[in-house]
Amino acid sequence: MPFDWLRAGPPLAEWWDLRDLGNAVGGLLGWIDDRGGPSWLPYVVSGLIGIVGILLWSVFSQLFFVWAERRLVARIQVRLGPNRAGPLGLLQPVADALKVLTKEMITPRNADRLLFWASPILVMVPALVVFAVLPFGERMVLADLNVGVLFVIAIGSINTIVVFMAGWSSSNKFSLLGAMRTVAMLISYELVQVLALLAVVVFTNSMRMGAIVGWQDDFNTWIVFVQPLALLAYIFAGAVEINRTPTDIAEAESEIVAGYHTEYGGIRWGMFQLAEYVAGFAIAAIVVTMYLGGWTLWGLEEWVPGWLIFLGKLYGFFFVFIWMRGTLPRLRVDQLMGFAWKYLLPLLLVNVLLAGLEVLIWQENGFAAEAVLPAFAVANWALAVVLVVGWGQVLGHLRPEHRAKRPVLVKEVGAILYEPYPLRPGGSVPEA
Amino acid sequence: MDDSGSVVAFWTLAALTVGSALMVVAVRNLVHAVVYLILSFVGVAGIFVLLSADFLAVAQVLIYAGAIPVLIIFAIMLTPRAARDNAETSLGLPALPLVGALLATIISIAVVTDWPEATRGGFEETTSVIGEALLSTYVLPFEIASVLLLAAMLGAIILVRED
Amino acid sequence: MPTRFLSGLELAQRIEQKLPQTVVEALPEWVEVQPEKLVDVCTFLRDDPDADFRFLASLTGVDRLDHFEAVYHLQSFRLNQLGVLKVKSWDHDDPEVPSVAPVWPGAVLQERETYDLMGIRFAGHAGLRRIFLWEGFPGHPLRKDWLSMPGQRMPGLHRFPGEPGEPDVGRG
Amino acid sequence: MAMKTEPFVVNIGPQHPSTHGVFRMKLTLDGERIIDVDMILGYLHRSMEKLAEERTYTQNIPFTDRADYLAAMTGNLAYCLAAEKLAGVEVPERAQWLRVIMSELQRIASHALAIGTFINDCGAWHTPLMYMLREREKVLDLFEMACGARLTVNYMRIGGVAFDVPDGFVPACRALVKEMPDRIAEYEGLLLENEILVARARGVGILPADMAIAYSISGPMLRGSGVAWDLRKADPYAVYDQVDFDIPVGTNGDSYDRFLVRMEEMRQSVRILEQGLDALPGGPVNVDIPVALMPPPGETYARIESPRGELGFYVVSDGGPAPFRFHIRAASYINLSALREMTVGLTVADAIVVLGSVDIVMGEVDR
Repeated sequence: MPFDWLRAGPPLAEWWDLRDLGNAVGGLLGWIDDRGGPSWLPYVVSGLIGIVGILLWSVFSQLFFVWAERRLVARIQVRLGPNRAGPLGLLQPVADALKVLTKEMITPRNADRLLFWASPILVMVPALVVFAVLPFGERMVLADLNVGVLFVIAIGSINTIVVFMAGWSSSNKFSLLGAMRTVAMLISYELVQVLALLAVVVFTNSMRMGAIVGWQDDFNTWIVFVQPLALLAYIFAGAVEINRTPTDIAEAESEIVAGYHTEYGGIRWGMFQLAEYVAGFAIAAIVVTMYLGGWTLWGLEEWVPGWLIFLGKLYGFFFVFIWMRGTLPRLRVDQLMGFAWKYLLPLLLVNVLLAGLEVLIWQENGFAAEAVLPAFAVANWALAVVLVVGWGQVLGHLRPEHRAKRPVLVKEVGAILYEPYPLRPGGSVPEA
Repeated sequence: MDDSGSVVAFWTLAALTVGSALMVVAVRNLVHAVVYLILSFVGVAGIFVLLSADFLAVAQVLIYAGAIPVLIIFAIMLTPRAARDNAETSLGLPALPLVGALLATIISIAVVTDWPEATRGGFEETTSVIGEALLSTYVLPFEIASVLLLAAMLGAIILVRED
Repeated sequence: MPTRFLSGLELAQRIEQKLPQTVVEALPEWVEVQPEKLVDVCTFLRDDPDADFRFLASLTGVDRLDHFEAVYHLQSFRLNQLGVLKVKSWDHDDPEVPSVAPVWPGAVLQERETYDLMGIRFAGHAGLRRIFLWEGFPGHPLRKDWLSMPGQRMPGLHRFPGEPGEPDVGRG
Repeated sequence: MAMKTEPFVVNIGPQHPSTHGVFRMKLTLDGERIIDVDMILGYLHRSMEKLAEERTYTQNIPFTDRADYLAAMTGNLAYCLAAEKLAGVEVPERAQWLRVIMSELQRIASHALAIGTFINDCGAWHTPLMYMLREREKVLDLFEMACGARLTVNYMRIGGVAFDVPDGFVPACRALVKEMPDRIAEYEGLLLENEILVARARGVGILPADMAIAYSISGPMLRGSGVAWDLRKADPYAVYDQVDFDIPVGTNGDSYDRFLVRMEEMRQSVRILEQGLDALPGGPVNVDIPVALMPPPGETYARIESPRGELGFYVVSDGGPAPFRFHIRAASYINLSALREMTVGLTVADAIVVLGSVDIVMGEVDR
């Protein structure tokens, strides 16, 4: 039964206990129950509260982060950023939203009207639905599914189809290129995501998000300490899914203009932007839940509301995405695919094997967690470094002949210093 | 949950599944057909949820609604433009009796079979049960399937290799 | 050490030694060769170790009112010397000179430009199309007799090609 | 059995974020791989060469600003050299040095923008561009100080430069010279070893030396291909024979080498600036020439090393007050001739990188 968590688990605190907003909801539901309303009413009410809460939170977060990203990237880029609308430019997102809302929406003549119209709406669905299984606090979860981790991945894969629909229906070649790139990219990185999250599940022995946070709380260990490689891979796969540099292949501005949403304008374009931000929050929330301890912070959640800790971690992690966008150039499509298949996938397979072995050792011998987890952490961090560097060495990315050669400085003209390019095995050197 | 709720949900999902399955063969545009196919798969996933098979439902979304259409899309995009619509084909006539016979068989089985009623509630946890079953009782078919998939993958790679 | 300017007289001498009867006129500033021998001369100048003109620095045309000139500035990197070559076409209505694109691929774009603006046809150029102006533009504007477009239209785009009333030849 | 998709034609441009203006590339693609490139130019064609035939020699100087609008000083200089050669005008020493200083400042500004946009084309989200614009801005401030204009400076004159620089110019320029080496080192530290940049640009758009020469490529592209050729040394104009600097030469001829060469050239420009500021003599900055300068009949070809390569002016005089023929040998236009050779076989993303490494300025390409 999907809403059992409301009654099971730790006893409800008082409804005014803001350390967990689930208490207030629980109190409300109990009050409805006491009044003797129809039995389905609590379900509907709790579902509505969750949905409206997530929707409001994501929209306001997005508004704030549009401003924050612009200001932060501006600082990275030695600019000031928006500072005219309102104090510190805080009203800039509102102005932007008004502009986007009032702009004309153009439908290309040859567009597939149904899909063209439906995609901007559908694109919000996967981005928002992911939040249903993510615990904002101990009780603040809309539906703590048994298969939460798998659910997150499955919903992510729906995103592919929507993006393809948008790109295909626009009847624009840039859009189609962007759509095909997205499709190719996401099926590659879905595997990476699955393997990265699988390593976590092996440790926590549950796919329920609440249980994963509970595991990290019980052992006072964030998963990132024992699974650094998985987190690294997941960040990369997440960046691919939300189209941020260095992996914004699907909407590579300098190549295919805006990719799959080239033809969209006005609020339809705004929906894509909104969905991208919300998907970014979702990725950050998954990372926080799965790897960074969720709403717990080593006992601090007793004093500070857990949802504040969660949001703090989430926004802090989202900053990493902003930072990446501000600093890194973009990889090419085949390089990004190669990175998934040749680099991340073998490493993650090894990682999953190791995780399984470690859990087996731990459980078969009944070691104490305090002794065994630090040992695993040290071993896994060392192994992660060795694997990342070693595999890079094997694939030839670190060999000196592939490094840049500084230009030769000459004083006399007329000489020809050309050397044919050293062919790298499996590299992308064309025959000139 | 109320029985009535389950019944309403079942019929809605069934209508969604069958209706979009019909649209898959009815629409002329192949990409539209793929979109309807996804809808149909999502409907099936919903029915799995009703049967409290949560793992199967999510796997259905992941594989059938997320991954299989991508393969179909690739197939459509890689074929020349001429074949991108669901054109009339001369194979329609021979297919008709075949489909009719199949339909008759299914209907007769559905009518004739004495369907047992479920006597217990839903499973508490399906994932670990499925996992254990796959790696103990059904380990042979599981391994055979994985070897088959590996062989198919290798075959595909060899087919498209240029050298 | 500045670039040595290989005078036309010296250049003419050198060309005459190898390919007699090709030089039409030689001045200190340039040397003029016969159009039909142009490709031979250019190939020779490119491959001759003493000339070593492997780099076509500039190619352009001049409308001399009664004839057209194509001017080639040739540069050697190894010897650091510069020479000027000219060919003339006396057919002012339809000037034609051979293309040097087979000798220097760098001439491809410059010949297209000269053809587009000056109207000199370069025989043997594989893709001699307009480059700055669109196909169907009346006349070649750098010619001295190009004062306005035919039909009293002044230069400039009043309409875009392909619109009703315009020849339907767009930019490719 | 090779899988072949339908050829697919994509127009990159004329309105596209990374065609640096109104350049249009017609790419024929097989999947994402380029099987043919056609370029379509002329969207910015202003018929400068025809217009120049109707104006006096002095009136033509502003055209040279607007040809290569990102390197107006060098455009001015090349044209003035041509006119001076034709009319036999001697330029005073101070003006010569000022010309060198201005050209090198312009080279820094132009290369900074070229590097910034190149990395933008590699997919960076404007960050390097913004830093590079900051450096360019300082140079433009110096231009503003010298002549009141920032972009289309119209500073050089036949027989010298338009005005002497104000008193504050030399200290301000010295401050820039003092600051620039650190800045360049900082940017090199940030960019040169960037793994993604190396992966994107190295081995992409290779142009071997012999091909570069055959295709009349010049400037940083030619040097990137391993040909040690710089007109400042090969055929010194102004007072370049009195300054000491090195020519950076790449060895592989890929996009990355062109980027490295530009980076190093900025540093060498700073060296030249240093020497120029030390050597700047006093005296007049221009000579009087007639309002309607009428050079004797003849023709001349003057060329300089502009930031984009060999910028040549072929000017024919018939003894009248206006040039009889005025031809600009536009470096970035001719550098485009090897575009097809460099991009066929690569992907769309690479084509953008290659185009960025060519560093075209549409004002100069289309004229």
